[in-house]
Amino acid sequence: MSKSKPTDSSRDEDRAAEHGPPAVELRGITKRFPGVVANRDVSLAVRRGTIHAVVGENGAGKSTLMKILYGMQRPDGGSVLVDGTPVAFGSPQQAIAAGIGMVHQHFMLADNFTVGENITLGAERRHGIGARAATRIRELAARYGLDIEPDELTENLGVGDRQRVEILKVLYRGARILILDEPTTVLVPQEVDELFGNLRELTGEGLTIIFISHKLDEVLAVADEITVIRQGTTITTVTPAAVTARQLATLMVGSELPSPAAPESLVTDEPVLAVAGLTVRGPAGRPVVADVGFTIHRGEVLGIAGVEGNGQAELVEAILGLHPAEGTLTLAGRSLAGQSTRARREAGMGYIPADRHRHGLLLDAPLWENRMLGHQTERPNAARGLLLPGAARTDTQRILAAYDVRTPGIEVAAGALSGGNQQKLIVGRELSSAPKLLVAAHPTRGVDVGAQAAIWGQIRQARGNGMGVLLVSADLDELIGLSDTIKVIHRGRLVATTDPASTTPEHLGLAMTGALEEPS
Amino acid sequence: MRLAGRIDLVGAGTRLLAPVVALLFAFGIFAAVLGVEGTNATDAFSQMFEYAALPDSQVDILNRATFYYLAAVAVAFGFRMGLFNIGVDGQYRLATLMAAALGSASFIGWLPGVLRIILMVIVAMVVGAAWAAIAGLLRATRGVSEVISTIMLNAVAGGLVAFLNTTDHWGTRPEGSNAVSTPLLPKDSWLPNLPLIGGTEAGVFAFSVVAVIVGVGYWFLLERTRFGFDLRATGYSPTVAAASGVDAKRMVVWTMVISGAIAGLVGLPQLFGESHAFTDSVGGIGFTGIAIALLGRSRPVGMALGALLWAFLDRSSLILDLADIPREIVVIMQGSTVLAVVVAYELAKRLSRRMQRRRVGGLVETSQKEQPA
Amino acid sequence: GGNDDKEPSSGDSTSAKRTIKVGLAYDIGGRGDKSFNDAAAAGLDKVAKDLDVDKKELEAAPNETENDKYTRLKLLCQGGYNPIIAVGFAYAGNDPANGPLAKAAKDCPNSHFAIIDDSSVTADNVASLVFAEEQGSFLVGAAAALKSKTATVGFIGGCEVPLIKKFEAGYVAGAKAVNPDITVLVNYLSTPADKCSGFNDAAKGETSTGGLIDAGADVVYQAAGGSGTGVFKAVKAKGKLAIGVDSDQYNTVSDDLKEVIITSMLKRVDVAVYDFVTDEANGTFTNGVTTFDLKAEGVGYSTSGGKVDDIKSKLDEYQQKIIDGEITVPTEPATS
Amino acid sequence: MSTETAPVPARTPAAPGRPGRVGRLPRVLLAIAGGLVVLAAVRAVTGADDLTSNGAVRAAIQAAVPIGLAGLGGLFAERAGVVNIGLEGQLILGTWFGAFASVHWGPWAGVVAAIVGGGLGGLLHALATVTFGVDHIVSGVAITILAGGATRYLSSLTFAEMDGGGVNQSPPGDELPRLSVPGLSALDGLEDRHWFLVSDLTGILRGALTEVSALTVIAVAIVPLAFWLLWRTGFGLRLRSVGENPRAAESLGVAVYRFKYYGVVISGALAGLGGGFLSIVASNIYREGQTNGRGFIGLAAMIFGNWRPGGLAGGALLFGYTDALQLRRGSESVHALLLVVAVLLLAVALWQATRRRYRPAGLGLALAVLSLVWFFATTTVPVPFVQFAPHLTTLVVLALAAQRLRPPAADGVPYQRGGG
Ligand SMILES: Nc1ncnc2c1ncn2[C@@H]1O[C@H](COP(=O)(O)OP(=O)(O)OP(=O)(O)O)[C@@H](O)[C@H]1O
Ligand SMILES: Nc1ncnc2c1ncn2[C@@H]1O[C@H](COP(=O)(O)OP(=O)(O)OP(=O)(O)O)[C@@H](O)[C@H]1O
Ligand SMILES: [Mg+2]
Ligand SMILES: [Mg+2]
Repeated sequence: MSKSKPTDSSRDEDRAAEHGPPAVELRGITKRFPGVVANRDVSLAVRRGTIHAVVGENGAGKSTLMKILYGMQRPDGGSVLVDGTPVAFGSPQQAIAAGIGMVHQHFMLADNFTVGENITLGAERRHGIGARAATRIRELAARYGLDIEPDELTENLGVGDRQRVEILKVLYRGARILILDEPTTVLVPQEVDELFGNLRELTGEGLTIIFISHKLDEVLAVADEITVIRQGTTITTVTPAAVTARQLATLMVGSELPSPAAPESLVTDEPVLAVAGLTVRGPAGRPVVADVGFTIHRGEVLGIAGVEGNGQAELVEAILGLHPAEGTLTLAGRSLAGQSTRARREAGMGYIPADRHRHGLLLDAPLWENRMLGHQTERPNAARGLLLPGAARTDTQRILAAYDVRTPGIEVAAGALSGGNQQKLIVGRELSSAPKLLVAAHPTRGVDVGAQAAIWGQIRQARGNGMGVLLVSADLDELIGLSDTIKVIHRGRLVATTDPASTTPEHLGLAMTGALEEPS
Repeated sequence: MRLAGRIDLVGAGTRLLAPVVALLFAFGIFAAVLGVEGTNATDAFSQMFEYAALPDSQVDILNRATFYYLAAVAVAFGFRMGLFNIGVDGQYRLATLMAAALGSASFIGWLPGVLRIILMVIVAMVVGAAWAAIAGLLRATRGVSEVISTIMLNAVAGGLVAFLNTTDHWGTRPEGSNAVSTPLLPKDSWLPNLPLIGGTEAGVFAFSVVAVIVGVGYWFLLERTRFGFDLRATGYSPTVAAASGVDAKRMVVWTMVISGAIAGLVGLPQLFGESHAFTDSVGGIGFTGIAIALLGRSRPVGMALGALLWAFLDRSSLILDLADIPREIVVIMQGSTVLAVVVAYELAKRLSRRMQRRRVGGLVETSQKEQPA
Repeated sequence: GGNDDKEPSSGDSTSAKRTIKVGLAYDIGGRGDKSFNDAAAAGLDKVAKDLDVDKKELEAAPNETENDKYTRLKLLCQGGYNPIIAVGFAYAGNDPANGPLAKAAKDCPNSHFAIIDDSSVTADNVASLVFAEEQGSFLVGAAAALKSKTATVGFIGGCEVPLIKKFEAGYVAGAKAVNPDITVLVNYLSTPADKCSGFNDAAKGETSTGGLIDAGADVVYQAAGGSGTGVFKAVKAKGKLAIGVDSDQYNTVSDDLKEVIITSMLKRVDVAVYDFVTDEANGTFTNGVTTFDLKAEGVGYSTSGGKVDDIKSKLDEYQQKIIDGEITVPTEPATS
Repeated sequence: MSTETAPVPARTPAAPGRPGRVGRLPRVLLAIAGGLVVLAAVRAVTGADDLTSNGAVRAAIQAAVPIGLAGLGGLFAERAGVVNIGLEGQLILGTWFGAFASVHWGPWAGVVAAIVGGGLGGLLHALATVTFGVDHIVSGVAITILAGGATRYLSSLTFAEMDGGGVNQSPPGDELPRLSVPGLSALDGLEDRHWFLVSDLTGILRGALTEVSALTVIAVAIVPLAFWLLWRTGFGLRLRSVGENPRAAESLGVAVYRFKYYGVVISGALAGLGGGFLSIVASNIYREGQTNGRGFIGLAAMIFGNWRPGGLAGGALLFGYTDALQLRRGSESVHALLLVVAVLLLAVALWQATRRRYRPAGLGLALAVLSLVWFFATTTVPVPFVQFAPHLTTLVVLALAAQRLRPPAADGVPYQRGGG
């Protein structure tokens, strides 16, 4: 609360308090959503000045738990203690006042605001929103090595910088307890290391950090203690020294962690997709994808690795014809450059979009209409410009069964399904039309391990039938496990080609930051 | 199980209940406002009903509903893909003027009446479509919000109409009259009014048949054709539709064109069945169309009911004057009905969505493994 | 000259008080519009003083159809009202033979109808009450020219429609009759495009008048209904002169504006209504057109405030010439 | 209201400061000066002296005030993420309430009542859109219908019974004081000389600084005040944040619903004030139909001004100016304006051409030629055309500039607390 910087003596106090009550204690937290128990009797204690990791599969209830701690959700049962005192936050404001800060899984930044505005928002009382605030931000940034300029417009920042802004936001509020919800998903390994350096510095200052992830190697590298959550319940708390990644994984999923084992190659030399000189220009006319060329053959999975925001989204959209682009594009011998998205899809492109809500599903429309989506010109959905609702309904039932989509029926709105089931529906739909080329962007993002394995299997199977796949993923294990070839994209250019059989995530990471530039 | 899956009974129920509740609410406001003034609302309402039940009134209600319905469909066409064609007013005024001017022009005097009617209908649709297309093109190529552009185009269309409908141009003024209109159509291109309702000489506009056809066509186009699917998909989510292969810009232009073409019909029932010439006295149907499209949730049958309700209120309000009750009360009722209905629909939507989630969730929880996000 | 209560014809004076059911169908705005409708209402009120009147007044709504107008007339006739007065030319419709009034007159052959400002409907039971607005406007145009020091006068029309153009035509002719070189500046506040909003927007009237005065006009005549007060305000702010319309506006505007009004062009809708109803009461309904012109004292100019006393003789001279047919006043402006 | 994906670019080197921020003021001043010179030249050439007369300028400002206030209303709502197409309805409420209180308790009470009346309309819109999640346009349309009916009904209950009032108008109220900067009357003579630029400038100065209503002064002051409030205070930051990214705002403890309510109620209040200006200052009576679509024009002015107070004030002035010209000496001045438009369009075309944007350049050129032809082929512009000149201007300007505009990111998007 005080405007002065923490003095040395206050830091000493923090250290002295290490053996006092835990900085945060959650006792028997229960939280229900309609139809789902997100948290079930969860208990957790975090010691001051440590990094405490919380791991669990997708949907295990990690984010919900943290939102409860941060006052964004109210628990249905249980209690929260901060520094040994019971609290009941009704809003983030109260949590912030109690010295808790949260960096969310998805960036919570207004693009059209300056960095300074994003940071001071909601904390205007501290130092106003003007010059004093800017000075304070610069001080904080310098002190924790978070290189950021408050006058910069946020939309011009890359993901790493955005992450730093998020952390600064929390520090600016004088938080002593930081919650980081999956802060590393969008970072390359080098940036992750940088972040971990920052985090250690913060704990050195006496701050407490709760770190959420399901990437076990990261957790083992940085955490002082690890709590495992499964299906909404705490399983155990361990120290990194006492477990291996495999053991941790077993705890997390309750069984062995499936990994996308490298399959034998089924690549033919019959090209499906040939792209050359593909250039996409951003709003300012600057190329965001520059002179990209590659060929995908029947039965081949081409993986694209890259830090988010390096042009892979635009590349995918250009291939689908959603973004105007220069260059040539040939699908199974047919030139599609300049053709509409519809023409491309009719020519045999399937598409699993990165953002299923923005590009994949009509959330308010029933499942059977979603089954038509993207294929509304072909059987069984339509013929001669007229829809065939009956046939589409029947086929939807088939997909639900074949792809294990869990739903009470085909008339429910797609938005009512869980993320994983939504994704399965999309995969089923796209594979049902037997595409020549599947463009899959983050096909298992936000999907639990079971569904993830199923999706991998389905993609592999379709590839076995001669489908070519362009795979864009941030999950390096997925890339390495599925791809026949991996190309690395950096600042819109393909800068490296690697063989998944011989590469490691670390090596890929280096390439993704541009450290290994080589002519492609 | 399968039936329950096909028809979302709960959802349909709430959606049907919503307008009823909203109407009751609006009637409550009606009663309250009248109460302030010291009038008995049920009394006023029964007078309105009695009057509306007269054969003359029934015919008039059907006739009004005809052009209200056409306007509503024109608006709804845009609504279904998230476009707000606020320009129906300008579109139909310009279209009706052009059609009327052409129909009464001497150079096509040789045409048989039926052909002239067909020609006029086509011209009206083309003019309406062309005027709406301006907004569509501006939106598609220049990113100009159609809400603003259609409002501006209404003013421009009004100006053009005022300019053209003068005795210096296409207008005429009967001897001794102060009203300017286009010349009367030749008698052979007047449409006879249908004697559907007994007890009165007045007949229902023959053009109401066209309104019915438009309604059926609207349903078919939207629900049974690929184009309709593309359109609705764009309405649900433009980004999703684009990814599914819908060319959003072309959709915008086409939707505006079709919406404008339907809007072009709005003035014709009266032109063919009542006034037989273009007069600028009737305006504002476009705005009423918006209200009715909202009342009917852009569904063909819903809008028909909405149009009838609106026409009923309009017509029956005439009797209020005779009973010394301020007629403005009906406008208040119309406004609050619209607001109440849209709120009720929204609440119903939320309710049924929540119930669906719960059903999905229940299914997931009872299954062996909890289904994570 | 003015126009005072007319004496009922002597023969009937004994049976003066008999009940007559009068129905009035107003144009948009209705009673209380401070303009055209109010003038009709005033006539009715005056009748009610002399006779035992049972009256019913209904008013038009914006955006209503011709059928609504027909319905209104018919409601009155079904309610037993006779005579029925349709206030405003809109009741004739664009097809006089099949318009609202014609249809109602046909449906109610035993009722007597009157319509104001229209002479296009011909039926045995319809009387058309029309005014020679151009004649009255001629006189105030002459007055404006006589009062102008800048040889520039102005006209503000509420809406660019034939009826208002009639006012303009007479006004211009009158001004030119006095001074052939005079400049008459003309502004219209609106067109049918925006529902003739210029009759309802005093701010527009004020702005527009300011423009005319800045361009040199020192006398401004307004035929702009509710926007007239804006005209008077602008004229007052610049110390110029104004001419009112329809009623003697010297008597209706607020006190601070009285000083600018030199005269008003009188259009005695009240007299027309009064005469029509009293005639009806006397059983002397005459169908066909009755023109209320200078001769019939249906139009004229007012003298309240005494600002035209000095030129009254000249104006009366013009008046006589028009009555005698020496001057024919145009009903449409020379150029479009 | 189109939504384009803005890809997150890869980490770029920090640019020094924000481009476009510095250098905006000089550019704006330069553009104003250039416009003035063109106007003065056209006036000198055509002899349409009303183009820069003090009367025209005064009328322009007076016409701009209600539009600008409506626009500011739109700004507050849309900055908070709510599209307020009900501005027209709130304007209507403002005219009625303003006149009612003005007649009963004097003009200043009228001003307060107008604000309250409009604010109530805003509150209703907020209730529908924020609490009930109704589509913003839908609610706005409904409110406009409702406001028309309600005021008519209220008039029939109140004004109709009053001396000098009627069912569609109020009795006149007292006027607000008018203020002048002393000493400017000395310039009178200069303006009448019709000297190039000198007379034009004096005309503008006199028009802007003499006989200005107190409410005009207040309205003009609200423009910088709005900027200060929105961009220089914590309140403004919060309000804008709920229009840009409500979820982020919520996560930082901003009461999203409450700030949306603030934005929409302020929006209604400002529109109400604009209505009050119409029925208290522009004319001192209420008259049905008085607003005549100014709410929509205000919305257009706001878009025109790129969702910024300064820009929207400029847009409102442009509308006010064309409106004033057309009302004062319409056919003549608007005819002269054709020449101004031609010159400006030509400039736009040239500028676009140098930037190799040939399509807009061609469009600009074509329109310029069209205006020129029209100018030389006629001597006056027909009244109906004159009257839609402001609307046509809006359309053309939007067609040329819409793609450079940037609405708040979450503008018009219904927001539900806690996601979903
Ligand atoms: N607002 C909500 N309403 C309903 N259900 C919700 C809501 N938020 C989360 N859930 C459900 O609660 C469960 C836990 O979700 P949560 O987001 O906490 O998981 P997580 O562990 O953070 O997963 P991830 O690794 O994907 O981030 C999921 O089943 C999810 O569907
Ligand atoms: N308000 C809500 N009501 C009901 N269910 C919700 C709500 N919000 C989210 N959910 C459910 O919670 C789950 C997780 O939500 P979330 O927003 O994390 O989606 P997601 O698709 O898992 O995305 P990601 O994993 O990228 O966060 C989804 O299955 C969604 O259906
Ligand atoms: Mg999470
Ligand atoms: Mg999730």
